[in-house]
Formats: sequence, C-alpha cells, structure tokens
Amino acid sequence: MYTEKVMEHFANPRNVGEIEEASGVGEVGNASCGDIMRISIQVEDNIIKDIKFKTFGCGAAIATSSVCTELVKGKSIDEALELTNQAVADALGGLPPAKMHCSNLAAEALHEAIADYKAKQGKE
Amino acid sequence: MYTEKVMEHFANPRNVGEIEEASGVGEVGNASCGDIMRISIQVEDNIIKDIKFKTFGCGAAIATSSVCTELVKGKSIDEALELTNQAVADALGGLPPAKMHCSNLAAEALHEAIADYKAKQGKE
Amino acid sequence: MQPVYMDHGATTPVHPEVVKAMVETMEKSFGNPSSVHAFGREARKLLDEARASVASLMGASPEQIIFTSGGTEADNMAIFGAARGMRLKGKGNHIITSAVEHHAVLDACKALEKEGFEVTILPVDEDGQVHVEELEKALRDDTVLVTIMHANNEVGTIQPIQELARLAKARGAVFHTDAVQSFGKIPVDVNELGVDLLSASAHKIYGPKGVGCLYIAKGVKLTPLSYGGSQERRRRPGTENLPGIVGFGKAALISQAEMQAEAERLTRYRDRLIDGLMELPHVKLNGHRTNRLPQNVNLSFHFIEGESLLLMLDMKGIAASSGSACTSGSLDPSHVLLAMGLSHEIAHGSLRLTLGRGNSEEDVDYILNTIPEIVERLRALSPLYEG
Amino acid sequence: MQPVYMDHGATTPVHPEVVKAMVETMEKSFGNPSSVHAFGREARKLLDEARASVASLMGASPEQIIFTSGGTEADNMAIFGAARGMRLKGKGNHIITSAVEHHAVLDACKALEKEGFEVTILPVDEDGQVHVEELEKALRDDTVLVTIMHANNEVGTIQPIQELARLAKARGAVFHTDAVQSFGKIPVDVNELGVDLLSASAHKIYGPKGVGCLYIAKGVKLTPLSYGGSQERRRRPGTENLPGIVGFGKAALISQAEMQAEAERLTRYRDRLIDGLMELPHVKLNGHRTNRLPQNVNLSFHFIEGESLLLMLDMKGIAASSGSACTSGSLDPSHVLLAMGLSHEIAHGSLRLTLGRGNSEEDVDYILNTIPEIVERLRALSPLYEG
Ligand SMILES: Cc1ncc(COP(=O)(O)O)c(C=O)c1O
Ligand SMILES: Cc1ncc(COP(=O)(O)O)c(C=O)c1O
Ligand code: FES
Ligand code: FES
Repeated sequence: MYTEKVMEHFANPRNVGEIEEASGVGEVGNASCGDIMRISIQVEDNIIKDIKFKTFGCGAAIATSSVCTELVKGKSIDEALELTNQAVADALGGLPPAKMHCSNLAAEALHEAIADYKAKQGKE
Repeated sequence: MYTEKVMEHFANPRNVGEIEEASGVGEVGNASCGDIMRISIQVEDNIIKDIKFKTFGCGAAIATSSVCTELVKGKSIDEALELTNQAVADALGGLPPAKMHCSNLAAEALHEAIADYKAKQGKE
Repeated sequence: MQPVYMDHGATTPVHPEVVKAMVETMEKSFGNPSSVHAFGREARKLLDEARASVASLMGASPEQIIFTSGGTEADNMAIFGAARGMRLKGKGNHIITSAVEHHAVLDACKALEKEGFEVTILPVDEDGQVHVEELEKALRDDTVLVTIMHANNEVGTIQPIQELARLAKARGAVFHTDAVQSFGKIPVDVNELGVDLLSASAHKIYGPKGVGCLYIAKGVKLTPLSYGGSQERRRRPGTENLPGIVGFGKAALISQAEMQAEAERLTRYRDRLIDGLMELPHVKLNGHRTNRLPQNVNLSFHFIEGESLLLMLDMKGIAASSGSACTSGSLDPSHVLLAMGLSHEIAHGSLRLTLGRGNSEEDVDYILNTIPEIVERLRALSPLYEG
Repeated sequence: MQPVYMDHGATTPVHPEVVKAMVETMEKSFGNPSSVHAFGREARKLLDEARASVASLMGASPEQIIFTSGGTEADNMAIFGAARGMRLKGKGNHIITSAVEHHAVLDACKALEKEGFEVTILPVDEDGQVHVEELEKALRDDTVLVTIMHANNEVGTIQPIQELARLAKARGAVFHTDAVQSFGKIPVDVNELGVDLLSASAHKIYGPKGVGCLYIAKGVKLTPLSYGGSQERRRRPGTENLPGIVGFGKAALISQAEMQAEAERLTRYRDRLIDGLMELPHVKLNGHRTNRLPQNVNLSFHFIEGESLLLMLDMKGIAASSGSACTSGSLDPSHVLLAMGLSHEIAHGSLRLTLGRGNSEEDVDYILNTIPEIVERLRALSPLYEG
C-alpha cells in the first residue's frame, strides 16, 4: 500500500514535538477524515530555523508531516509557502489515491503556521 | 442418482422386444417429458404368458419398463391391473423424486395393452 | 479401463499448476485483501496479479475486470445491472437476446420482463447462428441492452459478435456477451469484439469452480446486484475468493500460452469424431460444421433418448452430456436444439462430446469404437426404430 | 520474529485438513454435480455430504441450506429475497434492522429504500446491544422483515436473538440473523434461536474464502437474487463451488468437534488481553464485557488514530484491525462505535484483536508487552495528548 519512503518516515518521523515559544503555530483538521495536525515553527531572518509537528492521523498523515518538516527546514518562508501537497506526496514516492487527501494536512498546517507567524509580526 | 437395482435393469433389460400377433398392445407417451413406451402382451386363460416392451426414454423409463414386465409375467390380468407406478418404483429400490413420473410410463402402457386385449376380446 | 472424460463443456479438471497455486495461497497468503497488515498486503498483491492475468487474456486492463462467483453471477450482474441502470437513466426498457443463450442469460431476461422490460428473443438458423439482419430488425430507440453469447455451450456455434456489437452500440444499446465457453479456448479480445460487457468463468478453463469475472468497459454503469463492503470497487462486495481468483489467474496464464496449439489439436479430434460418427445411419450434426468451438461435438442419434445414451456411455467409462431431458432436473428437451428447428424427439437424442486437455488420440479411437454398438443396442430398445 | 495473527474476525487461515479435502476434491472429484455420469455423481455425493455437515452445525436439515459465495451474498439473498417476496404477497414494505449491522445488511436495506421500502434502524446501548423493547416499539403491521445480527463483527457483542425473533415472528415478520461471526464459534442452533433465515461464511471458521450459506426455514419464500441453472433448488443458480463447499463442510465438522474447548481457551486469552490492556491510562473497552464472542477484544486508546496503531503493530509483526478510518477505503470512523455513543476521535483510535486457533499464551504475552510502548510512542506524536 505505502511506499518504503512513507514507511520509513512513519517509523522514524523527523521533527516530532512542539517548539516552546514558537514564532508561529498552525493546527488544522482534515475535512475528509477528521484527523488533526499541529506544526510549530521558529523563524529567524525569514528563515525557518526550526520546525516541529504533532499529528493525530493515519500513516500517510504522519509520514507527510515528517517529510514536510524536512523539506522546509532551513528554507525561507516564501519558499515554504510554495510547498504543495503534491510536492509532499512526490517526496515520499507517491501516495495511494485514497490517501492523497492526507497530504493536505501537512501543507495546510504549515501555511497556517506561517500565517500565524506573519500575523504575530503584524505583517499581514 | 439411481439405485443399483435400477442400473442393473437398465444394463440388462428383461423382455425387450415385440410379440408378433400379440393379444394386446399398449403405447403411451409420457405427458411430462414426451418419452414413449410400447408393451405387447400375450394372454392365455387370463394369464399374461408373455410380455415384451420397447422404450424410448431415460434410464428410469427403461428400468421401470423392464421390472414391470418381470412383475406381471405369469400373473392374471386382474393382478396385473392392480400394478401401480409406486409398486414398480419400489421394486427398483426407489427412484429419485424427479424421476417418479417415469414410472407412470410402464404402468400406463401395461394398462393400455390390457385394455387393448379386452377390447379385442369384445369384453369391454 | 481408464475413464474418458469428454464433458469439458460442463466443467474441466483443475490444472495441477492451478491446484498448486491455490494451495500456496491458502497456506501462505490467507489474509484478507482489505486488511492493512502484512497478511492483507500480501493477499492484495496476489489479487492484483491475478486480475492482470485474467485481463490480459481478453485484452482488457485490470481495472475493467470484476471478479464474481462464476459465469452465472457475471451474466446476471451484466444483465440486471445494465438494464436497470439504463432504465434509471431514462434510456428505455427494451432488451434483445437470442434463443440459444444459456439459462443464466435467458432466465435473467425473463425475470426482467416481470420488472416491466420488454424482451425480444432473436431466432437462429439451423446451425444455431444469429443473423445480423435479425438484430437490425429488432433494434429500437428504446433498446437498452443486447446480450448475445460468443460461443454456444451446447452446439459450439460461434456468433458474429463483432458485427452484432457494432450495430447495437451504434443504436445506443449496451452490448453484453456471455463468453463462458469461448474464453481461453479461442481468441477473445474485448476491443476487437467491441463489447461493453463480457462474462467468463474459471472452471471451464481448468480453473476452480466458483470463480468468474465480468469485463466492464470504461464508462459503462451497472446497478449492483448486491451491497456490502467496498471490494471490487463496490461493484461486487464480499471478501474476495482469493485462492479461487489466484487459480483463475493461473488458469488464464496457462490458457494464454497453450491456446493455439490446443485448439489445433482438439479441432483434429473434433473432426475425427464428427466424421467418424456421421458414418452411422440416422445421425445429424448439430451446430455449424466449421464455425464452431474446437472442443465441441454435438450429434443427434435418431430414435434414441439422451439420458439412456449417457448412462450406457458411462457404463463404458465415457463421460459425456446431452441436451436431453433429465440431464439437469429439467424434462424439456434442449431449448437450443428446438430453436435450431429440431423436432422434440430428435432433440431428445442428442449427445455432446466436449474435448479437453486430458484427451488423447486413443480416447477418440475408443469412442469411435464404442458408440456404434451402444447406438445399436438402444435402437433395438426403441419403439420408434424400425430397423 | 514469528508474526502474531490476531485478525481472525477479518479472515482465518485455512485449516490444513480443509486444504487437504479441497485438494482431494479438485484432484479426484472435479465433476459437475449436475452431470449424469460417474464424475458428476461423485461430485453430487460430496456436495450432499458437505451440506449435511454444515446443516448439522446449526441444527438444520440439509435441504434447508443453500450454498452461496459468502456471507455478503447470503445476507443480500435473505434481505432482498424476503423483502421483495413479502411485498409481492402484499404483506407490506417495512423493514427493521439495527445500527450495528455489517454493511452487507445495512447497505442492502438502504438499497431497498430506493425500491420504496421503509427502514427502521434500531439503536443500541453503550455495549452495542439491541433492546427487545426497541424492537417492540418499532414493529408495525406492515413490517415484513427484521434483520439483526447474532454477534457483532467489530465489538463481539451478542444479541438476544431468541427474544427478538420470537417477537418479530409473532407479528408476522420474517426474521433474519447474520451469524457470520458467531457460527462455528459459539453454539448456533436455528431452532433454538427460532430464526427464519441465517447467514454464515466459511472463511471465518478456517474454511475457504468465497463460500457461505443461507439457512432457509421450511415455508419461507424468497425472490432469488439471480437466475440460471437449477442448482441449489433454483434459489442460487451457477455451477457449485464444489471444492469450496467441501472445504466449508470440513471446517464445520472441525468446528463442531473443537468449539467448546476452543471457546474456553480463547475466552481466557481474551480476558487476559482486556484486563492487561485496560491497565494503561485512557483506554476504553468497546462492547459488552462478558456477553461477547470469546474471540473478540476491542479497545479504544484515546488520542491515537487507528491506522497508525495498526501500522506500528504490523512493524512488530502483529496483525490486527481497527474500526478506524482508512482500514477499508472508507474514511468514516466505525458506524458501530459511533452507534454505541463514542465520539469521532475515540472511535478513530479503536483496536480490534480477534483470537483464533493459531494463537498461544505467548502471543498474548507478546501483545501485552508490545502495545504499551506503541501507545506511548503514538501519544507522544499526538497533538491531542497532553501527557
Ligand atoms: C454459456 C454459459 N454461460 C454461463 C454458464 C454458467 O457459468 P457458471 O457455471 O460458472 O455459473 C455456463 C456454464 O455452466 C455456460 O456454458
Ligand atoms: C457480521 C458479518 N457479516 C457479513 C460478512 C461478510 O461475509 P463475506 O466476507 O463472507 O462476504 C462479514 C465478514 O466480512 C461479517 O463479519
Ligand atoms: S485518513 Fe486522515 S489523514 Fe489520512
Ligand atoms: S424423463 Fe421421460 S421417462 Fe424419464
């Protein structure tokens, strides 16, 4: 069902946890299945210095959360905003069709976290 | 499906053929399946001295024809008239339910042959 | 005496390779293909592979194959599904079939009559062939479904499916063919035939009983026959018969490899049997002389009833079948032979020999030697025969 | 590491004796039971024997058993058949079922709504039990069918079928029970239960996939689901899945012999698992504590999603299932757990362990050792858990 890459991220998820005093936090629920994800980021000079996630969700949700944090860590927030759920799925070698919706969770939570950061910066 | 007795009569049918110058001949078709049987009898002193059959029909039809001729040979025509299709089936150790109608053929042909004999005798 | 099985049209022995594949599946891959865990994933993989094998033998893609419990279910699913589905869409309620279909098709159509459908039954010629012009005459604007078999199970006659399907589809009807007897024996390609729906069954091609499939062309909508889990893309719920399906896949692979050589070999036997037995007096060939399945011989021996003939053959170790009364609980003579114009009595005396993998030249010899004496014996018993 | 299969509610490994019986059937008795010849008669004999074995395990007589392609088909045949049949007789068009039925029952009832039937779905209590008073309230003069399962597949709760059936039949309705999960595991006697129709499936009792049966009490008329040959007394046409049916018969015989001892052994394991895992914080037992199948453990681990739990268990070699989203292509949490009053999130984190013949005391130990660390890991990942 899942690619090896998915299983590898699921078994050893990167960047699990919560950043205390984060620059921004995003929490979203998945409209299709009710699963939930929370991402917290620490931003310095427009760069995502640190990022952590917590996910209540299926294997695909956890793997996409993990790979998503890896993909944007060290990137600028503008680059991070360009991350699509397709890109997340591609980074994992693809997802089963019934699981594509799961990849929305990570991308959306990240976007929310960035929006939260911007709001806090009064930049929005 | 068939008892050993049925198969034995089917494999070695008794009294096959036609009596030349018979005292009576009965030929009937089976209403359920269209199969056909012809019985000819030779009667002397009210006793069925000889009896022969020809049957176009299934295994049960041939076996019941055979056993029926055996059962009545040497009997009086009154005794022969008492022969039922159930008795014919019983003599074969039973027939499958779907094959009970086949035993009608023999009993009916016999009754017809006797009726034919009686008619010829002007007794009817 | 080694028995001679010549009733492959009824069912076939399971190929040893098929048995092996099924045993391996039961022993090692017993999981439920819907399960998330390793056992389930392993089962799913086998399911996918088998689907690809079956699809490949009919030139379809795997997602167009829905596994069923056999040919009968595939026929019913196709006919009820398409007819009810088309009516729901307001396309009409007229169905066309032929007089020589298997009961799974004919009786499904009859049941649809009770739901208000109108059914036209196309006649056949004396060889059992449906004529394209008959379909042309029968097609109407409200015809939603045409179902005509590829090869007949009793007499082996092959229908001009390509022409029939083209015509039906041009008039907006869904076209189904029951290919239970042809699949795996002669080339069956859904695209060449141009059909929307095609039924097949594993136990006719050395696969297991209780498995079949329905090919469903892209875009064809069927109302399901039954409801439940999400198996077979919700078109056919229930835990998949995995060992059976794996066996079907294996049987399809073997058929694909051996079909051509086997068809040539069996055509030779068929022709020897037909030519040899036709030398007896009062014998009639049923079905087309050449446009017939390589496996099928069907002859009527006048003055003889079919079941008796089968029993006599059975006593000689020959397993055959008949379109006669009695063979399957029904007392009516074969509707196929009657539709071809045979009289009741002659239809009654038909013998079907269907060849298969296990048959040899010696089997043919044995039958050619055995049948004449049996026919003679039964004719001597027959009130219809004035020898 | 030897994998631990604890998903017997999904499907069971095929018993070696069953495999053997099936192989023998395929190798030696491949005939079509409808055939007149020796091959056919041999097949017919095996068919009759298997029917007697299956009938015996439910206290029925052989002619009351109709073989199907599985539990799903049996459920659909019962529900569509009885509902349509009763309506044809003008008895009404109201059906009653329960909120915790298998989809084969629920979705068949829903499809009947489209045919104009009215369906009442009885609620269950927090243990998943249907109350007799609820049925009493729901029954109407035009109720034609009541269908309530014997034991639930997700939580194992056993329903008071005897009382429910008595009540329904007193009001003139046909009573069907889906006994797919109970048959062969706890005593199932059609006369004691007093049901008109009962569904069972072979692959839940170490028999093959793709075979099941429907018990039909004398005098109960069903409209068939499909049409064709005269097999199964015309109630279920199609060449019989003989090897599968023989396997079902064998599985029934084995179950009959071993049921009681096995139920006692597995009840012990079940209770060890329940008691052991309930010691973890934030765990809830789903289903009745004692009035449940010996094989069934169902727990909700708060703050955890089911598929992740299954995948983690799978990585440790444990095969289990979940009433969660994702398990079978559906994203909705278990309708059974929701009907029992669980919240969406808690329903999402349920784990079903279903015990069976291959499980040992060591498997129970292994699971009791493994689950706590997995639960801890997943909770550490969960945004809902404030550990
Ligand atoms: C032409 C045809 N259609 C349908 C069927 C039914 O297939 P099954 O026995 O697999 O249900 C058969 C064989 O019995 C057949 O010969
Ligand atoms: C309660 C219940 N009913 C019906 C079914 C369907 O049975 P089958 O998979 O044999 O179609 C199942 C199992 O899947 C079940 O657990
Ligand atoms: S199913 Fe909910 S995130 Fe995958
Ligand atoms: S079927 Fe005609 S006599 Fe038996």
